[in-house]
Amino acid sequence: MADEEQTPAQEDSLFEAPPMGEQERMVEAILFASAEPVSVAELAARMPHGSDPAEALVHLRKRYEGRGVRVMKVGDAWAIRTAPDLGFLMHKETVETRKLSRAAIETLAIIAYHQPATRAEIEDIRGVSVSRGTIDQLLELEWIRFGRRRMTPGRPVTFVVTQAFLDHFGLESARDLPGLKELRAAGLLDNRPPPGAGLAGAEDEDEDLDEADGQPELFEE
Amino acid sequence: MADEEQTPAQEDSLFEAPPMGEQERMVEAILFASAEPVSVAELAARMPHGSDPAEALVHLRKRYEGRGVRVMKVGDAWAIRTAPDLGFLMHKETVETRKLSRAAIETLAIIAYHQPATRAEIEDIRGVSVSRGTIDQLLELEWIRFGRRRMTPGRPVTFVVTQAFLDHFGLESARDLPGLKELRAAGLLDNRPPPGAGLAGAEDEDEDLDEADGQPELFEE
Amino acid sequence: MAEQQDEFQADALSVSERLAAEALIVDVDGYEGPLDLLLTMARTQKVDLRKVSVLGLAEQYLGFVEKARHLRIELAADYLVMAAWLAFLKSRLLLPPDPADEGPSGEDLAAHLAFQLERLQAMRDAAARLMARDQLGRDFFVRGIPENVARTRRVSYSATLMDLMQAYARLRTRDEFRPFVLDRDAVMTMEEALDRLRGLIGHAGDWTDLVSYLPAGWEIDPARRRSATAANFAATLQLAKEGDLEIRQGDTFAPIQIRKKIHG
Repeated sequence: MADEEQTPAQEDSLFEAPPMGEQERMVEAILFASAEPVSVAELAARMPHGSDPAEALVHLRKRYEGRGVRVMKVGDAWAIRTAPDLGFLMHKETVETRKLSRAAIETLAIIAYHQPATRAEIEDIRGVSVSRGTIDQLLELEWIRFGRRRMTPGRPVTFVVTQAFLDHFGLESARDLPGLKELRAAGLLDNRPPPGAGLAGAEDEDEDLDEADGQPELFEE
Repeated sequence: MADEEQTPAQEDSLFEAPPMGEQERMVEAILFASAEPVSVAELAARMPHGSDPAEALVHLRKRYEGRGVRVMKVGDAWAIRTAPDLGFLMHKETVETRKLSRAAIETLAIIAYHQPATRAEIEDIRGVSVSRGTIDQLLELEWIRFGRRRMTPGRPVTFVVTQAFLDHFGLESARDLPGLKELRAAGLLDNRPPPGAGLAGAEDEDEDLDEADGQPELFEE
Repeated sequence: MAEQQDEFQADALSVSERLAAEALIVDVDGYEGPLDLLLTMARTQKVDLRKVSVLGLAEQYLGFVEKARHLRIELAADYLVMAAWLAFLKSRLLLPPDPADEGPSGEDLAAHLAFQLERLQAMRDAAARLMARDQLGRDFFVRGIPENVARTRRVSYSATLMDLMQAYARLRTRDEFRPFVLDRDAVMTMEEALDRLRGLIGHAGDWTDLVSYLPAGWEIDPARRRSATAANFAATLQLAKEGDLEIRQGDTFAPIQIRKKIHG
């Protein structure tokens, strides 16, 4: 990858300044990577001694004429910006992302691991009631959907995760979610045994988990 | 822009797709605006109907050859990155990254070269158990993610490398890992069971084949 | 293994090799386990890993373990397991094959060990080459001013797989400490006991052992018996306080007896 023969960086003026084409490349890279517009003085400070960033900027600016981005003066500094006629392309970029609430992420996790799960089951595991807004939010995000009704008294609806959920979390199927043992191995679970667990080792707990799921299609051996 | 007549045929649009020169500008603007790699599908979704971002990318990539920034393929997405030989100009931009332990680096390499790889396989190759937190750290960096479970007893989870991994190391795909072909030719990437392990090995290999099929973006020929 | 033979072997080693071997022992914490150590030893043979002498390697390793014993250095168990295995391998390699023996041949085992060493070395080299590549944020860089310009605001909620797994792990660990779902049928609340006792004490005019008031079936399972006993005892205290019940206990640890209080 590294271009040995291009090794630059002559601080002292014993060496000639790099050719203008190289200087142009340097200005291009600096403007691209900087988080703020860069002044000519700062360009000069960062480039090899004897460089002429002002002239390089003239060339670079010309090079970008009519392109999808252009080299613009912002105050007395320079930056690369989208060509104004292409601003319409930037629309998708505007999504504001927020973190899911703890209630929502826990509810989602329970549905993912225990699906199909009823509201009562979710509340049982979380130990608190699940607000309507939480479920609605997950439905709206299309990360969960209604599954089949449970054939128990009251015929409660169940929730399952969606393809969009799998896509978002980079999973090929809900089966690929790591089990308790793997969570523990990854350091996500405390290794403390539950009080009074006695001889019941980690293996047993994992089996408990599998059994509690009652979901042969998800956690079958 | 003499490409006018090359405009691809539209199936159902009332409008013609923009000329290729314009499409190239659009791709340029979108890639410049995004810090993350952008997939061809997303480019197509954001550009006017009937556009062919894949072709525009070919032109754009050529245009930036030898410049201060370059158009890079990252998995099935594209990004603009500064030319590596100019890294010395960027000290200001350098982010101090957490130093990875030797164990973490080796684990990462094993996952990259053997993917999808299970924890047991990593441990078999390194000859020691994978310490708590090593996998965790790589997951947190988003350099690895969970792949499909292996269809072997215990159905262990597997790990694969991510687009962020490819982006970080400037790789177009996992196939471009340095020395991959030679290692494969030397048989060093085979999952060779120890002698006397019985016939169990044969079935495993079949499964591995299936796994590889499931990840065309990484290892297809 | 004869001590004498071992000494002889040690003498056969050159001074520098011996120093190297001793350095290995002192440094054993620096190795990531037996395979790592074996790989280091294999490199001292200064040949292509493919041509490494596994027999020589086994002897070198066993010599190393022996020397550690002399120097009273405690080696971790996995080093000793490897030593035992290598001793077995050595005997397989040296003795003529027994036709009645079914297991894999010494050559097969040796070839696999050589493969493991070569593979580990290959992965180390690969890791080094990977890390030597130009890296994002060090050698090449992303756009410094990503333009997220447009003003159409749409809120999207994000969560990572780590968030999801951590949330689940949190819930599951809490479960381990407070398995309320399972507990429920082994728990009797004081209210329940109070309700039951109120109905029952009317029938018993004479002193009765508190234990006999436990609901049927609850005295068998220890967890249920404990819960029901505690709830019943608390309930009797409550009833005594209300003046409906008398309690007595003949001696420390003697059975607790209750009877309905005769009013008036």
